[in-house]
Amino acid sequence: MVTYIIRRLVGALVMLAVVSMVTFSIFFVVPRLAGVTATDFANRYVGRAATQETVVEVTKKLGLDDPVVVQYGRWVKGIFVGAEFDYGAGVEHCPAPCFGYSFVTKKPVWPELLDRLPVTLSLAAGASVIWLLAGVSVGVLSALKRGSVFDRGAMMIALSGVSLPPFFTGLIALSLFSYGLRITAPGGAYVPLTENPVEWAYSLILPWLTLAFLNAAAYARLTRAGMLETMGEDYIRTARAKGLRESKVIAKHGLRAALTPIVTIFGLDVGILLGGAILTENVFSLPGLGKYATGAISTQDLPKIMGFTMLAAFFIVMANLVVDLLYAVVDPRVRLS
Amino acid sequence: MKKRTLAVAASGAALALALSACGGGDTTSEPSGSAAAPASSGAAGPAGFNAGLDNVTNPSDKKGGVLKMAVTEDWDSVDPGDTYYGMSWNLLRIYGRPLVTYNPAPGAKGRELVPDLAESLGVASDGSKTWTYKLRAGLKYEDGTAITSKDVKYAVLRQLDKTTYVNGPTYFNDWLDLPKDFVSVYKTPDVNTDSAIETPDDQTVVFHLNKPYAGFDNFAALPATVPIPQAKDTGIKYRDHVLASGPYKFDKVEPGKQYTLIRNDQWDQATDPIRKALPDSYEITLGVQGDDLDNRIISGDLHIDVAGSGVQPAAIASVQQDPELNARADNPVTARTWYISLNPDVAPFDNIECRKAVLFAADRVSLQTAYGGQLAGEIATSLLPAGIGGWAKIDTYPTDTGDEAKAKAALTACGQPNGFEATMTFRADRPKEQAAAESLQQSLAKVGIKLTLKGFPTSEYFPAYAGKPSYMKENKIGLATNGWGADWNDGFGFLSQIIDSRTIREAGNYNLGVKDPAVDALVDQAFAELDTAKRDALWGQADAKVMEGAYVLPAVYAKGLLLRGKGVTNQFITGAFDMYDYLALGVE
Amino acid sequence: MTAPLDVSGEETKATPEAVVTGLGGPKAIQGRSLGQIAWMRLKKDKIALTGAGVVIFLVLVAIFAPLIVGWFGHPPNEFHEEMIDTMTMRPKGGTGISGEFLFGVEPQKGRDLFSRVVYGARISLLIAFFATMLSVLIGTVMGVVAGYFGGWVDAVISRLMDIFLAFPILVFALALVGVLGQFETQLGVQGDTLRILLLIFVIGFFNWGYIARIIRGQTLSLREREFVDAARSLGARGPYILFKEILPNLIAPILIYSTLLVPANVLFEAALSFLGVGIQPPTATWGAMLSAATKYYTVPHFMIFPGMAIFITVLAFNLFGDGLRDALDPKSNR
Amino acid sequence: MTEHFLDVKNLQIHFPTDDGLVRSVDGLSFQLERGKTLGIVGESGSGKSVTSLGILGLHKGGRAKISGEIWLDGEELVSAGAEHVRKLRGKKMAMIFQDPLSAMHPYYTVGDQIIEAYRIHHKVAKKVARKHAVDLLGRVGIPQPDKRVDSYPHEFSGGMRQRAMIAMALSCDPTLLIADEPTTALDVTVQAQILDLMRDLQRDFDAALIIITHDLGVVAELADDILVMYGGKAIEYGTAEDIFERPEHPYTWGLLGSMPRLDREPTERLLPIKGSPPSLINVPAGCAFHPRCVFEGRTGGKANTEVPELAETEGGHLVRCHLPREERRAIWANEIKPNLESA
Repeated sequence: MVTYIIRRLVGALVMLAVVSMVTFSIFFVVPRLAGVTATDFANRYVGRAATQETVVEVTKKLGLDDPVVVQYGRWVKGIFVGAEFDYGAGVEHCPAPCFGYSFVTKKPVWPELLDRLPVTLSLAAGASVIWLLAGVSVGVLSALKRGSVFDRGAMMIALSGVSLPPFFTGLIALSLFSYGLRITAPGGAYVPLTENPVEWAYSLILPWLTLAFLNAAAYARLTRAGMLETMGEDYIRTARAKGLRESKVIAKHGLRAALTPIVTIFGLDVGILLGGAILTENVFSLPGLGKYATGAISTQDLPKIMGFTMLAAFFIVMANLVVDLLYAVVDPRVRLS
Repeated sequence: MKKRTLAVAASGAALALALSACGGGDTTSEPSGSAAAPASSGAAGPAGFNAGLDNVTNPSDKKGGVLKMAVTEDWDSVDPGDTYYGMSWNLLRIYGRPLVTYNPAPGAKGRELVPDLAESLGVASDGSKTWTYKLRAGLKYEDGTAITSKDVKYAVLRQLDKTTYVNGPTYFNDWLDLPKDFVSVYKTPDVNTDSAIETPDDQTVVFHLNKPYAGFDNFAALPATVPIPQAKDTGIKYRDHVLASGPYKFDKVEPGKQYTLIRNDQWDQATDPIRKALPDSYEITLGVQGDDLDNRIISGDLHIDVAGSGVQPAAIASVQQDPELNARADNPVTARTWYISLNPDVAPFDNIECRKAVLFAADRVSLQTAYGGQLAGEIATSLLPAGIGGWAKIDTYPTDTGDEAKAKAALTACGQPNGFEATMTFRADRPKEQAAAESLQQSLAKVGIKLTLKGFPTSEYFPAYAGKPSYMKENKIGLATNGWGADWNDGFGFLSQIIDSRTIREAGNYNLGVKDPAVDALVDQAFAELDTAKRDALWGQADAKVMEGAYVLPAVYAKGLLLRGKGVTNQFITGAFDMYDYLALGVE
Repeated sequence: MTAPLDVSGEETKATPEAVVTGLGGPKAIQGRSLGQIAWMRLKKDKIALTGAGVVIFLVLVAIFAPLIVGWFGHPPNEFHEEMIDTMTMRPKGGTGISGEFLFGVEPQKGRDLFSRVVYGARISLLIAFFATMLSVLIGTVMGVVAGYFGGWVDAVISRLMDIFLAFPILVFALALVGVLGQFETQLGVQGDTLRILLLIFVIGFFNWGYIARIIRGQTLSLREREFVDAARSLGARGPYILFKEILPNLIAPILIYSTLLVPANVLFEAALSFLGVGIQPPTATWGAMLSAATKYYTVPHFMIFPGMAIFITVLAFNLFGDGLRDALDPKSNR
Repeated sequence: MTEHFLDVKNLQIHFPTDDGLVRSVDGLSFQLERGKTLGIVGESGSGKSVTSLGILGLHKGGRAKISGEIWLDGEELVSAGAEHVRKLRGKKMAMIFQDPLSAMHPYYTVGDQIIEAYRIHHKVAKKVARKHAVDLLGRVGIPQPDKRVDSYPHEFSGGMRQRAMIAMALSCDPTLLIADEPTTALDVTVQAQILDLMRDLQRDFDAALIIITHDLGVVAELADDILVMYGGKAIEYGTAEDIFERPEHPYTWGLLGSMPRLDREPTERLLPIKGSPPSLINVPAGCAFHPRCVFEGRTGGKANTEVPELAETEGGHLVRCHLPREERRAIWANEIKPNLESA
């Protein structure tokens, strides 16, 4: 077990390293192949009134004229041992993990990421609880009442749900509930949980529901399929043959097996979500990681993009690991090796 | 140069981050020295649509209350040495005092310069190459230490370091008579800089220019002259704690989220004839979604949209339909022009007739609609907006919805009677510019000019595409949407950077690429002219010359639809920033 | 669709072949090919057929967009300021819906929404189809190679899939479109063509992992199946087994997942367009129309028509894909 | 009321489906006493498993239509409430399933599953139930039962799993035990062990045992009575001796011919039954077996028009066939039996 975890952690680290290299290449190497020079890069990060000399100096200051390998090495070093940043009146030490300073705002990236994380966390937490509960219960009911009006209706809605992009449902919801009826918070109205839990929930209810609707629909379909498959298993028949109450057959024997893959998918989905719900955050103007990422891309703020990518990839890799460990706990047939 | 405004930020949809580049300008008229007292008290001022343009609305002297402001995105910096947003220049005066500032008064009066930190406007000598200011007595920072002329000098020198303070304007870099070996206050702290700025005593600061400029008070009004004591300078991190010299100081600084300013008890009303400092505090919320912001101003939850660029499209309709709201709205014309530049380096725009064909064929009404309609802009006929010194009505190409006959004639003269193909670029994340490009594509098609449209993100637009002449030439991009606003109200502030061929940059270029010796000559003449009236006239001539050459298709002079806050007193549009003046405001 | 009989299904498992292996007596049920059986099942599935009908309709709309717009609309990029109230920038009369403008007009520009929605189908379907083909191509090759050869080949490809799954995909697609857009001179294409190619590449490129996984799994199990063993024992060589024995058996899963990948790609393209990196204006795309509509939330028809277009397209493909899966693979109880 | 311990009368179990009505069990009757064993034999789809599920009330709930009577120890089950039948399940009647790997829940230990079965019907502490489980495991011949009780099904070998399955079925001392293909998933040597075990246990428990199988070989050793099913109906019913020594139905002959025997190669079949079992939706008109019947021609054209009656041929031996009794006996004696023996 311990060796397994260690091996997986090493694997995760390698994975993150590869992700970072690929990301770095895409932003630092690929444009060069297209003929973008170091000063062209720097041009994005100088003021509107910059002279050519300023651009050259900024190029040097940001280290954009160094070979890409050196730049990458510096970036990696920053993560493990920290980095120095010249803020004009002196040099500041940016402690590890230092994901560099924004080229545009000159602020260290790591604290900004940590600052955005609670928003995305809040969004993910609320939405995932809603979609898990809603999706699983609808899926189970549908499976148990297979072919009924409820089943057909629920599955039609679920299929519609997975066919509706969140930027459409979100817009309609905002337009209807926030601006039309004025019963929900408008876009961008995020209140931290620590500040006021009630307003936190109020400000997030619409994004939660929008995000949850999409996923609940998918989960309802998955759960129904899994439940149908499980309830047709021989061991369910065995449980019934023992004289077990049907409710217990479903809860103890059916659900446990049907939900195992759902939990796996759920873990991975939450992992991906923690890296930012880009569409939902953009539709609702939530200052989370997803919005941070789109902002970083639109300003071509490379350190921010790198930092974000690494954090998002970290969540995904970790979610994978957690899910695999969890699976081994839930399903005794799985052996970790 | 030009100052930025916050673009009308999208509801968060487009990738487009909002901080816009182009221009919100401001204009001023003659820098006369009247230190007019603002806001009269007593009588209830006028109300109704546009009441705030020329009047102080809801005048009152009542002190106290919290003024609630909000903005869709954070701006570049609250550091006076590192900011280039009009709203920031307007706002920072509540916590920082430049040598000179704009008179807090409605309309054109708001463009007048009045002494602030200084006792009087600048005293010129040496043929306007030397400018002397004397500081008022008894000035103090929020920590109680005295403000000296050395702090002003340090503040101005400090922001010359454009690798650290990338955002601000470069007027002082370009005009001060700096010693050759001076690099920055950080890298060369020991170099004697007296050739540029002298501080003979703690009250006096003397600027030496490398060429004469009669309008130097416009420089002195820049945020760069807000004093910063060297001991408190923390470089780029100074933005986290700006030392207040004005009536308010920062209480909470949470970049991207919130700024709170409270009264600075070291500020002395006796040293400050222009500020009334009515509210007890300012609360500025950042990152509020645009439509939400409008709705909260409508409902009274918020008082002011700091950006001052106008409400979102949704609210425009509400203002039209709701008489009560309509009475709270102002629709000022700003000193900013939206236009489409025609690149004379790219065939067939190297031929003036082909350029003319575009100007004749363009449907100006459609362009106006593209830029947001009557409430968002007046149809422009030249570069210089009204309100800038030297402005004269020029209508070289009188068309309304396009003059096909004249356009066709021009095409024939150009040797392209059946039209031609051309590429046009625009900022993809700016819906209005996109609409303008699409509109032009439609109207030019009528005379056979086929436009291919190419959008680029704002962050790349000037650094890598439209502002990179070599790119434009290589890729044969003949047209580009653009916008420009002045930092202050003279032709220098507006035109020099965009029509003077010697200011063309390799990248990050805003210059139209006119490259007409006659235009350059007019610019030189204007620089050298010490008489304001004559100087303005020269800039007017330069404007006309550019229009004659058909280098640019002016679209609109921008207008903003602004809403006055509920329960806000002394609210009016200042001609200096074409938005509400942030110094005079109070809360009922 | 329900499987014919649950109980007898269980009994089938109970039956060893020893007793009942018939050689196909005269009155035994005739042997039908998988395709025939699937078609029979599909014919009975009204919902899937409706989905297929809508899909065909949409494809026709996309192909004949110029004709349709010629009959019922205006050129999609033509401004109609006369339809707009120049003060509020709203369509006159709220939506501008009339016999002339079936879906009304856009605020501000007054362009014909009907025409733009119709033309939007072209971009949407074109990109979704080709991106799907690309994903399926890469995914099948990778999956078959990994599953068939196993060993280190499998390890490498599986790792690659893991890495692909570890990227924040949407952000990457966003960034990649921007970065690759700089290659316009090298690629020698520009405008819509460049963008369409770019989007097909980016969307297709990021989606192969899922299909590769499925194909790999199928190949692995096929490889162990008797008929492959049989072929091998008869001396069949690798390529023969691969092309004659394994690939034909992969057609069903490939078909199912292609059909289900198309709607996913429609959504992906719409998301990219919504975030501003799709096809450039003035070319109409549904995602970009929705993006523009965000600023006009008080003009609901502006968001509803493109939104519904996305919804109907995706739903139709999903319905058809679900039906196809049920028909080809009745054991899946979805 | 009935004097038999188990008395099934005219049992019908029909499933309505999209494609039509599936008559899985169509008018089946049989009886069984405690201590006796009935073998139900037939191919897949003959309705034998549905029958057993029907007795237990496990025939897929609401959608199936069940009629007829099932008397167990003086109680009628078809008309009894579902809750009542549930309480009988596991306690009075228990079932051993075919594939113990899939029939046991993979997530719970063997012990837990036995404990659960016991505690459904006995309100005892978990410890007590556990002790019981260990005892049972020991009794079915699992070594080190106190340790193996905590193992998961996948950790058992096939034979051990089936033993555990049996232990689970026996946990509440059932009086009716139904074993559905109890040995099919096992290899030959283990099959014999399991059959021995079942025989021993049946004796100990004095239970009525139904063994459902496609393999006459299995019931040859165990069964007192044998019921041969085809197309949802009984086609031959009699004592083991009747069936093995005097079979009268062509289908039974086919089954006997395909019985694996130690002296033959397993793949070799003497009397192959051509074709495949009938669709239960479109049951062939007349005798359901006639499309596959070698002797169809000798029925005088009745085979595909009339459904033959299940008629007594001699001393409780019932046969459903159009062939005249004498002809059947003649065919058996002259054409089939010698063939089987010579092989």
